[in-house]
Amino acid sequence: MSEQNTTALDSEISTWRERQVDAWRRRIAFLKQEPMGLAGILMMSAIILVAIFAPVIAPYEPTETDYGNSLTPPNAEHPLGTDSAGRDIFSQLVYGARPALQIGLLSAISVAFVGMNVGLIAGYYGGYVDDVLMRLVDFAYGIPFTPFIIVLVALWEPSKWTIVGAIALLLWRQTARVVRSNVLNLKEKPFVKSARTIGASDRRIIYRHIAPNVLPLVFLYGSFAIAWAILTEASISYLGFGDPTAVTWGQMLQSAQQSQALARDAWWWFTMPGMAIMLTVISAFLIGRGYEEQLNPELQEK
Amino acid sequence: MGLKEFVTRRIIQIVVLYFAIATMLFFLFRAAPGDPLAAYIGTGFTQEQAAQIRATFGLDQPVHVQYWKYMTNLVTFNFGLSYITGDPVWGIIQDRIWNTLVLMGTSVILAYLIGVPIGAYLAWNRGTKRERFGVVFALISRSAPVFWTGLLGIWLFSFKLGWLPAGSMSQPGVTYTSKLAQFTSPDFLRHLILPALVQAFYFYSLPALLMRNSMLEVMNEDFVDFAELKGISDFSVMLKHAARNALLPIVTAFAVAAGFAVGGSVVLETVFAWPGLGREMVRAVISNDYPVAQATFLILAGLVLIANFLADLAYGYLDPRITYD
Amino acid sequence: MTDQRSDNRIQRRNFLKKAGGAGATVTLASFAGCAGGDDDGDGEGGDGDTETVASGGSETVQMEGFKVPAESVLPQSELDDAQAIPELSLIVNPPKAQPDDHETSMFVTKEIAKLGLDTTVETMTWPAQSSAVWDGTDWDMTFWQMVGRPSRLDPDEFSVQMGHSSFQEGYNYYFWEDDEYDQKVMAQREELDQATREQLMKECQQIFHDRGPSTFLMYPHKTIPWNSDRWEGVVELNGMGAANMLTFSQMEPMGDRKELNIAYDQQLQALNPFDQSGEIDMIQHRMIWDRLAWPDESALPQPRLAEEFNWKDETTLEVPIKQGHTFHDGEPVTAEDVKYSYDIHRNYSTYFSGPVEPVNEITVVDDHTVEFSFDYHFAPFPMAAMGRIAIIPKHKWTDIIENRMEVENPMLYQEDTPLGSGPMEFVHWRSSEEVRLERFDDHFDPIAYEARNSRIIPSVQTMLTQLENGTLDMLANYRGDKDVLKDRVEANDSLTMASTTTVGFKQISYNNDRPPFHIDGFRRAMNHRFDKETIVNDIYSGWGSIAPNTLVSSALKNWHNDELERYEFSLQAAANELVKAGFVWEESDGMLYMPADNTEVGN
Amino acid sequence: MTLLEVNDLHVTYSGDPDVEAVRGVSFTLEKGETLGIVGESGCGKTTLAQAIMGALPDNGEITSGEIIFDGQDITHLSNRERRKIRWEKMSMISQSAMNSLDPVYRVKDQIKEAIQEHRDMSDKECYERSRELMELVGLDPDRIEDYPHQLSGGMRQRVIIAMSLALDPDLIIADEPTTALDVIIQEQILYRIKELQRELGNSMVMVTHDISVVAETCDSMVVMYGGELMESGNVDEIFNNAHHPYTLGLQNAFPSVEGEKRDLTSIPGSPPDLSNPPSGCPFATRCPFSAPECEEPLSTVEPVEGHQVRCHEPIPFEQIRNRSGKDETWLSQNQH
Repeated sequence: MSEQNTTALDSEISTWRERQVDAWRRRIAFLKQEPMGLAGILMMSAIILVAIFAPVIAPYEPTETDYGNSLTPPNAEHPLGTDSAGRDIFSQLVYGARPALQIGLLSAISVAFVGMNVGLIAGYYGGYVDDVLMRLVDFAYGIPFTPFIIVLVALWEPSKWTIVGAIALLLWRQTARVVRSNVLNLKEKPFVKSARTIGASDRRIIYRHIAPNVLPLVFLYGSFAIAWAILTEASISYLGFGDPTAVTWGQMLQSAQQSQALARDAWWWFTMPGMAIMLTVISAFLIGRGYEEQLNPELQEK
Repeated sequence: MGLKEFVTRRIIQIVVLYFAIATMLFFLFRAAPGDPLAAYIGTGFTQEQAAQIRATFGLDQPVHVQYWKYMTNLVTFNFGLSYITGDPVWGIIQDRIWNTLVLMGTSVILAYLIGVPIGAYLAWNRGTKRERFGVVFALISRSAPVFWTGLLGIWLFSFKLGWLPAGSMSQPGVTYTSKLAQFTSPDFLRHLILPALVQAFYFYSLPALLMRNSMLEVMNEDFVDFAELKGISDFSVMLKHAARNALLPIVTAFAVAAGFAVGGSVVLETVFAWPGLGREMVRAVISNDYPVAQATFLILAGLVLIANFLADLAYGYLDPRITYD
Repeated sequence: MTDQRSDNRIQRRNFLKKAGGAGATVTLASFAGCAGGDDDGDGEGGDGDTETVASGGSETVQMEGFKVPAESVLPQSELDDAQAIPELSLIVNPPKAQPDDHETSMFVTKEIAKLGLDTTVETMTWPAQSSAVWDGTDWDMTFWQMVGRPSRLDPDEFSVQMGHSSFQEGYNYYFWEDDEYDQKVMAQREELDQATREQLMKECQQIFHDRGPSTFLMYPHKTIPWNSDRWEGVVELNGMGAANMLTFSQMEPMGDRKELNIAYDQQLQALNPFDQSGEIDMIQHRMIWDRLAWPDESALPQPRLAEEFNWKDETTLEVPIKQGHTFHDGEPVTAEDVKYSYDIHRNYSTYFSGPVEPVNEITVVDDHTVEFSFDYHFAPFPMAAMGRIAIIPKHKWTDIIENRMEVENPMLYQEDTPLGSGPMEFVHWRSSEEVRLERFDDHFDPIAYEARNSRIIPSVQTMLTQLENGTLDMLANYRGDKDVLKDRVEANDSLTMASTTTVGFKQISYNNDRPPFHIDGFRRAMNHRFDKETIVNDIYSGWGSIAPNTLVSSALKNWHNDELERYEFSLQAAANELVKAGFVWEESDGMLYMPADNTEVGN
Repeated sequence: MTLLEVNDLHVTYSGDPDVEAVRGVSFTLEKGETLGIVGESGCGKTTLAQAIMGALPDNGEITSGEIIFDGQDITHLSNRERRKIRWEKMSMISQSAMNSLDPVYRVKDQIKEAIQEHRDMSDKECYERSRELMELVGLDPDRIEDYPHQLSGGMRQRVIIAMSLALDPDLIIADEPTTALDVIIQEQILYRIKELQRELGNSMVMVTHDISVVAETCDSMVVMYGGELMESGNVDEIFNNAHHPYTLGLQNAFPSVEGEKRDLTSIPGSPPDLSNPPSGCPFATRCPFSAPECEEPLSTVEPVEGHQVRCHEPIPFEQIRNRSGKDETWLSQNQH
């Protein structure tokens, strides 16, 4: 690279970086005045904090059994009551945040990564590449989601990684399809044509020029993937395919249902994990929703 | 390309996808550890008796022969024999399809009947407090796990209040002449209310939010303003022009909703002891009855594929601009 | 027939170890921390240290939790590799299928490790476990369970098939062998006199108990709640529980409700006369098809379709059958049908081929008399065969076998409307929903109620609610929480409940052909590492009675050997057994080593 | 007989800040006559047209003044009354007529909808009427079976025109009907409108920024700037005897299709910010002849009967007309 090019390149990079920084700043600024998105971010960060500082927050070990006071309703000692083995519900909820977020975030990242790349490549190259990838998407769409997870968990090991793996295998389909249609019209835009005329490589065009415009969309579907992953973990555990040694909200619900919490009027045991799941899932949806408003001008306040 | 070519092309595509999924399943289950027939053979038989029974299940042939036989059988809806009972799988799951279809169908249609008007209402009240509350409530309804709401529903409406039955499809001892008679009997409908409502409550947010977004986009269109200029009442402008156009993307979403509903049957049917494909699949997977698990999975996948196809067809019918290219 | 049916009860008791030995309440039999962890020495609950150290007076060495004589502790240099004990694995089904078994395995392996062993729990689905344990030999310990069946009300089946060395290919999968046991268990089979037969049976149990080829945990309870306002005449059959054939043939409706609604949480597998697999099939099976004999309350065979049965001589049994009895389609039941019903099990490999194996010839004496002739006097035949084999209509099945059956085994053929001569007729079977049978009015011993609806309800909670609101009359198996059931039954005076010990059992068996399990002393030490109170009362929440090491359940009062003195749950006692057997411990890491002269099977 | 009378109309868009798009406009329209409203974009002409039609956007509102249509005060009509006169008595061809047709309905259904909303004509009659209207606007009658996406922009424009004539309304408001089309189609459409107007005798309000369109199609005209009326009167009178500098400037800026060839000079500067409108003449900032008194509020002058001008006449109109013909008058403007 001759001297002259590098400086051009550097300037390009710096401008690109500035563009990114200010793009993100704009997004954050926008989210600030978009109440739903803001609420979502606050809730999600609160949950992340709880997950990180779980040992500090939780008064007891989540698996610490204490048969003396099993099934006690919420009281001073146990803010959210205890379950049939005398374990503190609040501590379990706090520790449960970790696997929930791990599954959620990992699924979101994998869905976003796979979906975006498939969408970008299919949309950009078109032709038979596009056909092959889109048939793959149709194949993925043809597979019913929860049954697929159950079969995988039954054949592999019942652990959160299996759930993340299964989600990564299937849920990218929506992102891919949306990104592809977006790339199709981005491809026609002048800035892409001009990039091609100055001899930029395909890879550069895709990842330097097109990708940033697609990132908000990917972020949106990533947030939906978080919600979906957490819900799936809960359902899988309920059906008895969860990993019993793990302390997750889904597993709490499963043992609550199994020990007939509702029949013994231990309402706190059954409702609290459900609430925790709902809170996390809503915050993911709200972030996604707040984002969607920003993405889609028609939705602006008229 | 006319409607005929589009339909044939899509049907071929569905058949190819169906067999592709079948192939995936075939090798997926073969990868499972252990002797699949153990559940059936158990300890009562000597070695050569066990071998003879394995032969009846066709498990002694090499894999590619098994695969070919499996695929050719699929065409005649012969899904082999259950490893637990030895009965033909098709016999077991045949009427289950109807039970799943009725439940899933009612819940998704209910979700749309509730969701679409709410979506239109939200769009029409853009910017008001009610609209914001409506959107947030829709998100809340979608973030509670279906089985959790289902169990709470049973606890409240069946255990505590005793209004509705706690699951299953009929009262003990009732005999029906035909499936249709069963599905229209009051007893069945009473059993259908709770599961259908729980699923509809979970799903209504999909059409509602989609309708809101697409209505907002349509309401910005010039032909909506023009219709008002023609002196047509606000209500019929909203209905005939705005909603009609806004419905288009909702129809394709029907396929996505149907897909997730069919998938979700696994959970919903287990909670409500509904003798459908979903519950049969969970039982089969837990008791390692692979042929039944495979067959139920395939039928669920088939239903999803058909739902996608119908949605595309409906979209083409609703939107004249589509030329099936 | 399989006994380790992966029972799809998704029940799970989340019972994990309690850190440290802090004050445990009375109900909790506290158990020590994990092997490597902060072991609090002798302070453990059950592990009393009163056990004297088997050391013959020389000074002792304090190991972790037990004492051993100094000469049993050697430096690494004096131990050769052959003596080393590899990691011992315990196979169990995954928690989703058998949560309590998995829980118990985790608990037990930690206890065994305290002797200086490496232990691990290996989860396998039932198919994987059965092919590993049943067909293979590459395993150390395995969790196993056998379910109570009417045929097992006679201890012969378990004692012989799981005890006799010749059955090592079949039920005796843990390769247990003892000549004296073999001789005595076969002797009891041919013993005519009941008292001597019982004595022989008890001696076998003593041998089995002393050599401890496996450790028995419990005989599960069968708890049956029912609506006693509406139904009377329920028989609590020892070893089977209240939901048994006698109950369903003798119970009577008191009010106007003439239909019995009974709930199961298991699928009905099949309604085939030659196959009797799941629990729910057993009852329907016996209602639709008659048997020649029928067990009474003390589990001894009484005549049923047979007028009577008497041994004409050592090896021939004459069986006259009731006259004028017809199948549900009106065709008469003849001796031809009886012969045909038994010959099928001799021509094809079915569920009942075993019990008819000793029969060499069945002759039709006249229209209503049949004669069985045997190779040797087979005492259990009335119970094992006549009480189980279904009498089927020859006119229907000859046609089925000749041209309807695509598969070469009648066991796999499912009739659309199963035809028998039993007290109830088949109406409909909506799989995973309901089976309905209606009374066959002109049966020789008609039942008092008009129909029976067997409902399949997976949710324990739904079952309970429907029992309380009257939709259901009886729960055939209840796997929910025992205290919840007790409260509900007490709170509702129209409900009563019976909890009975069954003949089935849960056990952990050792591969007797694999070092170090080939040494009796090692197996006995193993038996000392089971805290059965905690396992049965807490992990299985009291759903069974604690079992001494014998195949014969305490439910069979006259057969069960009461003098068996249970293995005490004590680390010291286990250590003493090992010392006596010549085991040694390595000085530095405290790991257990086999005796130098006994590291191979057979020497 | 006057069909439409607008007296001192004020229209404000509420927002942050509020914008008064129309600031006191008055004019009258006789029956059968065509009035042209001309001015740069942002001068309030479209707002005026929408106000008359009662089709102001949500945040637009008539703050004062009145509109009398066929003797009836229609300034603040209730929604229901407004709907009665819409299309029946007063129809509109909007600038975005091209996508005013609902894509999912056939042309014939959309015309029928308009007709049957106000008249109980049977489907058969509507079908005939529709075909008749298509011929009227020079389209092949069979095309009423088509969907909008099957028609070109120009054809869709003509369908809207046909629709606007469907109920033979007294007044047709055409808001920039041809701006979005290319010149040739524009010419055909205008010619067609002119012919129809003459044939059917409906009166029409033609809103445009192109003064030559007014010259060809209108009888009287109104020149608007900055939300206010600059000059109004008979078209020939104003073309030949324009007094207001802005009107003169406009005439220079547009090529006349018939007139002799000359190069164009545009009026420098840009329209005023109507959120804080100037006190005096809105055109003062850009008027080459502006003088201090132009800051005073304007009053209406009527040099010739029926020809009104709102200008302080800093220098006699004669001189204004002569000097505005030369380019340097406008160009010199930029120096100071």
